[in-house]
Amino acid sequence: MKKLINSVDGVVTDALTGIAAAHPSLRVDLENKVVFRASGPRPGKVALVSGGGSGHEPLHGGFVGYGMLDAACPGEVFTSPVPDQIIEATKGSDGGAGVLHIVKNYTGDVLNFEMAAELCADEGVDVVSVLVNDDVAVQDSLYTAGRRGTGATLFVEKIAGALAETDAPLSEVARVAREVNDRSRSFGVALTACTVPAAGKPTFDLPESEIELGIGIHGEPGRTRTGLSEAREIVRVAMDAINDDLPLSGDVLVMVNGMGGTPLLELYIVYAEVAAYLAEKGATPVRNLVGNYVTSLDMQGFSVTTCALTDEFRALWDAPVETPGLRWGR
Amino acid sequence: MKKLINSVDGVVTDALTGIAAAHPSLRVDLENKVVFRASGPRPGKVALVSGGGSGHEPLHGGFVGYGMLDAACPGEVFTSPVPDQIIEATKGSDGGAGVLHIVKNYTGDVLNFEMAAELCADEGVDVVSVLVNDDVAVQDSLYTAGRRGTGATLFVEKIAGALAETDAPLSEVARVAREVNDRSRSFGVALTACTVPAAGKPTFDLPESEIELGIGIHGEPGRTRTGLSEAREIVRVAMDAINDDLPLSGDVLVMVNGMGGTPLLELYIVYAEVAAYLAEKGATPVRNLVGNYVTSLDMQGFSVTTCALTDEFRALWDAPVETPGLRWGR
Amino acid sequence: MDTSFFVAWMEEIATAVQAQRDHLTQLDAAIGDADHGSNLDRGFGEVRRALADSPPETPGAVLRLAGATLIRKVGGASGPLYGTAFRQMGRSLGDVSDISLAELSTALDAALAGVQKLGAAVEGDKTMVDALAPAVRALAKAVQDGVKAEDALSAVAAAAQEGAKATIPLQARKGRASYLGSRSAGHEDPGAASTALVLSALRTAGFRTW
Amino acid sequence: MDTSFFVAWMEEIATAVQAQRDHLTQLDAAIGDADHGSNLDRGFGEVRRALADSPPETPGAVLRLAGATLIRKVGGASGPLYGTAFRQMGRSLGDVSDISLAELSTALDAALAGVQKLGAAVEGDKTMVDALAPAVRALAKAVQDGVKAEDALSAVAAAAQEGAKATIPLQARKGRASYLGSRSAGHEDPGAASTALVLSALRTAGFRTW
Ligand SMILES: Nc1ncnc2c1ncn2[C@@H]1O[C@H](COP(=O)(O)OP(=O)(O)O)[C@@H](O)[C@H]1O
Ligand SMILES: Nc1ncnc2c1ncn2[C@@H]1O[C@H](COP(=O)(O)OP(=O)(O)O)[C@@H](O)[C@H]1O
Ligand SMILES: [Mg+2]
Ligand SMILES: [Mg+2]
Ligand SMILES: [Mg+2]
Ligand SMILES: [Mg+2]
Repeated sequence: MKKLINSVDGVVTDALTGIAAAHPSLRVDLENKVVFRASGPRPGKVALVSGGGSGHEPLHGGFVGYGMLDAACPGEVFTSPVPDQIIEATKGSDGGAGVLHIVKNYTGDVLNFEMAAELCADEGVDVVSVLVNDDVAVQDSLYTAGRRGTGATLFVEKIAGALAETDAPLSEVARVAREVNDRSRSFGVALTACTVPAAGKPTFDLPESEIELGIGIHGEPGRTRTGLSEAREIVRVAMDAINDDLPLSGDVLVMVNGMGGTPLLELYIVYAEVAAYLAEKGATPVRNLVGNYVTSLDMQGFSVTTCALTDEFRALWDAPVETPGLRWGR
Repeated sequence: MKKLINSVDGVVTDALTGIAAAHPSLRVDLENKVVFRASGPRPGKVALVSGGGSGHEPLHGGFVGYGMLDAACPGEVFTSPVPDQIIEATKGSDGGAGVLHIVKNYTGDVLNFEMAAELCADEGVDVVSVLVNDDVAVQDSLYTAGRRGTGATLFVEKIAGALAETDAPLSEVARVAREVNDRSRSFGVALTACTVPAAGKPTFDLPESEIELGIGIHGEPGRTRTGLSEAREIVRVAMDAINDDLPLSGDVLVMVNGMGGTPLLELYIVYAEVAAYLAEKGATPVRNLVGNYVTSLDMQGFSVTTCALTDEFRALWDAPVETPGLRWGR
Repeated sequence: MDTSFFVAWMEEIATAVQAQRDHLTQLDAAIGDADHGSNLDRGFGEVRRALADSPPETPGAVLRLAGATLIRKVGGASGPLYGTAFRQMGRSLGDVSDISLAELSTALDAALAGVQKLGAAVEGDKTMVDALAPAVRALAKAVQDGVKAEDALSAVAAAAQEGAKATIPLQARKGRASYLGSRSAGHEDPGAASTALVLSALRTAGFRTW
Repeated sequence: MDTSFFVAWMEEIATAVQAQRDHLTQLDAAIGDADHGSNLDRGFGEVRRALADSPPETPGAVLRLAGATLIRKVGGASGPLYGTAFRQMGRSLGDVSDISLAELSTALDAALAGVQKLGAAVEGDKTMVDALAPAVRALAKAVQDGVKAEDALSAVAAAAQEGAKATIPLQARKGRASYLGSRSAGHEDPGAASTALVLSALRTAGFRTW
């Protein structure tokens, strides 16, 4: 294993130390492992709290700041945070208007956030949870843990975050967050496995000419393994999966997300194919992101996330945001 | 070789197609392979043109836009652009106030930009060239091609670009660009080699427990090979090389740059060590960047670039910038 | 079974999990995200520390502290699930200072109920429940049959181990492995494997303290 | 040597470079950035196309078109350097339609001068100059000694090949390989290797057209 780390056990703390040093706009509680806005809670504003395993950077700590999250709690690598962290994040960011928990749909995330939410409610904090489950590679049935939350998390955080800045009430912020999730779909592809520091070797073996289709963001294998083909064909598989689930049309927000080890050069090649696919379906990518946003350590691969825009979403997407990972308008 | 591409020959054109589709603020001349601002030249404003081999994304195309470049010409992967491209970029962005060529010090870049500059001058365009050569791993002597231009290129483009927006004359923009270069130093480290698409396999073999010190940005081997150690120690080697060349003190702009395949999690761990090193030397990193900015395809590794800030630099650094790769203030 | 027995149990778990850490992580790599070994190793290491820092006075208190610590330190799916299991056991034992086999049986049943209430998994879903449920039945039967403690705990360990192995052919319907669909078959569930370790440690703790 | 000889030369270069493309790239991977083979293959492919599109009428025009095309299509260090070499040769040949060995010798000297003026490399710097310079000398000597064309071109090819091989032990002082310091020793310079191909093609073109 080749990694720029000091020790396997110190990975998350050392990275948080770096985040604290790099971003004066953030306050990092190293003991509880929570990333806050340095400005503290603003009375009357609904706070957005998210979190999950580490290894997905810039998600979530990189999305703390004006127009997005109020706090993020990073767990160990690929391990959801513990309730204590979430409680600290929730209480430390509550400005009296309540707190929205943005939870990716994984058993671990759901259980830990639920426990935290109950304990916060006991202490009088108004908490509403929104589940993100956009990954069309997983069937949402009795026979699975349900669809995973992946790229749409960023869309939910940005759009609901913008609404929260207007001092909208918790119920409204939660409604928009749920709507964004409902209108979003993702599909991911891996060219290589990633290496969890504590595991010391790649999570799975993937021969030189094979790829994994329908991966999540924890470096786990996907639904099926297939041969490596042209970017155009791989994109078609991903986009077909999305389009079969929620037909693409009208104005779309689309993200071509790198899994951490894929050069931007290749992500743009993927974006060109995504744009061509959308044009073929009569959909228009009026807003987009291309880059590393919701990663899986050093995995090579990409995911595509689409969101069927409404006028409300578009205005909120365009609203100013100032975080380490996403910034415009200020 | 595992890459998200359609064909080896089409890599640059396909990526430019994606850049054009993703960024309405840019106009991409696919035939000549030039990325322009969509808004076109602004009369009276000095234009900044840069370019180099592809494979370093977001450099340079991702830095075209308000406050930075007016045009970028990407060559083939790791191959400097040809004079024709540079000429198109220069003539197409000249607003009558002259054009600054920002050239990284590599034989190929220097020769091609020189040829282009001569031909542009013949046609009456006022061109001044600034050479970037910040890489302390290479000795600037008769026995080398001189120091390579690496991370400082971004600093030069940002700071000189901000000055150009104020309609400063070409001589002034060139002076600031040169000063930024003079006050900047870089050092790079590779954990793995990268794979040039046309070569089809990694440029060099690097055993599991070894790293390359003093690499450039073309995926070439470095000055020396050594054992993989803790991030703290690797950072010390890099920072010592910089500090020995230009002692670190006062207010510093610092970039921890990923080579393309390194997770942000690790870059933050590196940043924590860089910040600790600077504190030890009594220098203060008042501005910073952490992320993938000047990459080498899928290489794992990082580079550090420092710039001894002046008041002028700091104000220009803070000025608004709106490009795909760097954005704040608007 | 007194307080020292339950402390010994926790120590035996910590030792076993540490020794099997990489094995558990590799099981999780095959059908999950390669963190189960480090999750539990971190968790039971913290349990050991917590018990040393403020030694509880009753068996129930030992288990409640262990459960709370796991919830506070592990994260992931296994943190809340294991944490709940131990907390429910601890609650079931109350503040009695010497636990009978029958009381242990009731407590283990409470652990299973807690895990199932939280995670909604049934036997056959390829989770820790597949190791825990047969162990609960084995202990209940041993109590009913009046066998002696050593043999009862051996039966518990054997049942859990068998249950864990029996997850191999199954297709997962809960947890991360369910995302793999039919590809999850052919691999042992990491949580079932760790549950077998945890319950085998009960037997080892018996050897040590009796 | 008439126009068709020089067109044949360009074709032989294109064929040789295409065949040796991966080899040249691997030489460049060792001490450079792994693009020399694809750079030259792209360049001479374009030269072939340009010559087919608008066939020049004189030897000098062939070389000037080749040089301009290389400058326009290759990039990197080798584009301007090779482009200049051919352009200078073409200029030296003027518009004469049948070229003597002596005129070729003068032209090759002009190529070397052009490369050295542009790149400032001297012999021993581990660049294409190390293959080109001995070839220039070999041709001058052949002209002086009055040997026949075939043998003269064979001598040119041999000298270039020897020059290229002789770069192996050298430490680079120009171009990208110089960044490697002493690590550049022990590898053949890719540009010297390609220059040997280019000049060997001169001999092959002779075989083909004579
Ligand atoms: N709903 C559930 N009910 C019972 N056990 C579960 C459930 N979901 C997951 N598990 C158990 O948790 C184990 C995985 O734990 P771990 O790897 O630590 O967490 P994560 O899946 O969050 O990475 C699985 O092997 C399985 O036994
Ligand atoms: N200053 C120079 N003078 C002569 N030849 C040079 C010089 N610099 C580089 N070269 C030649 O160019 C070759 C490299 O060409 P190429 O790989 O195509 O370009 P780049 O180095 O820009 O990637 C070297 O092997 C060397 O022979
Ligand atoms: Mg996990
Ligand atoms: Mg090159
Ligand atoms: Mg796991
Ligand atoms: Mg090269």
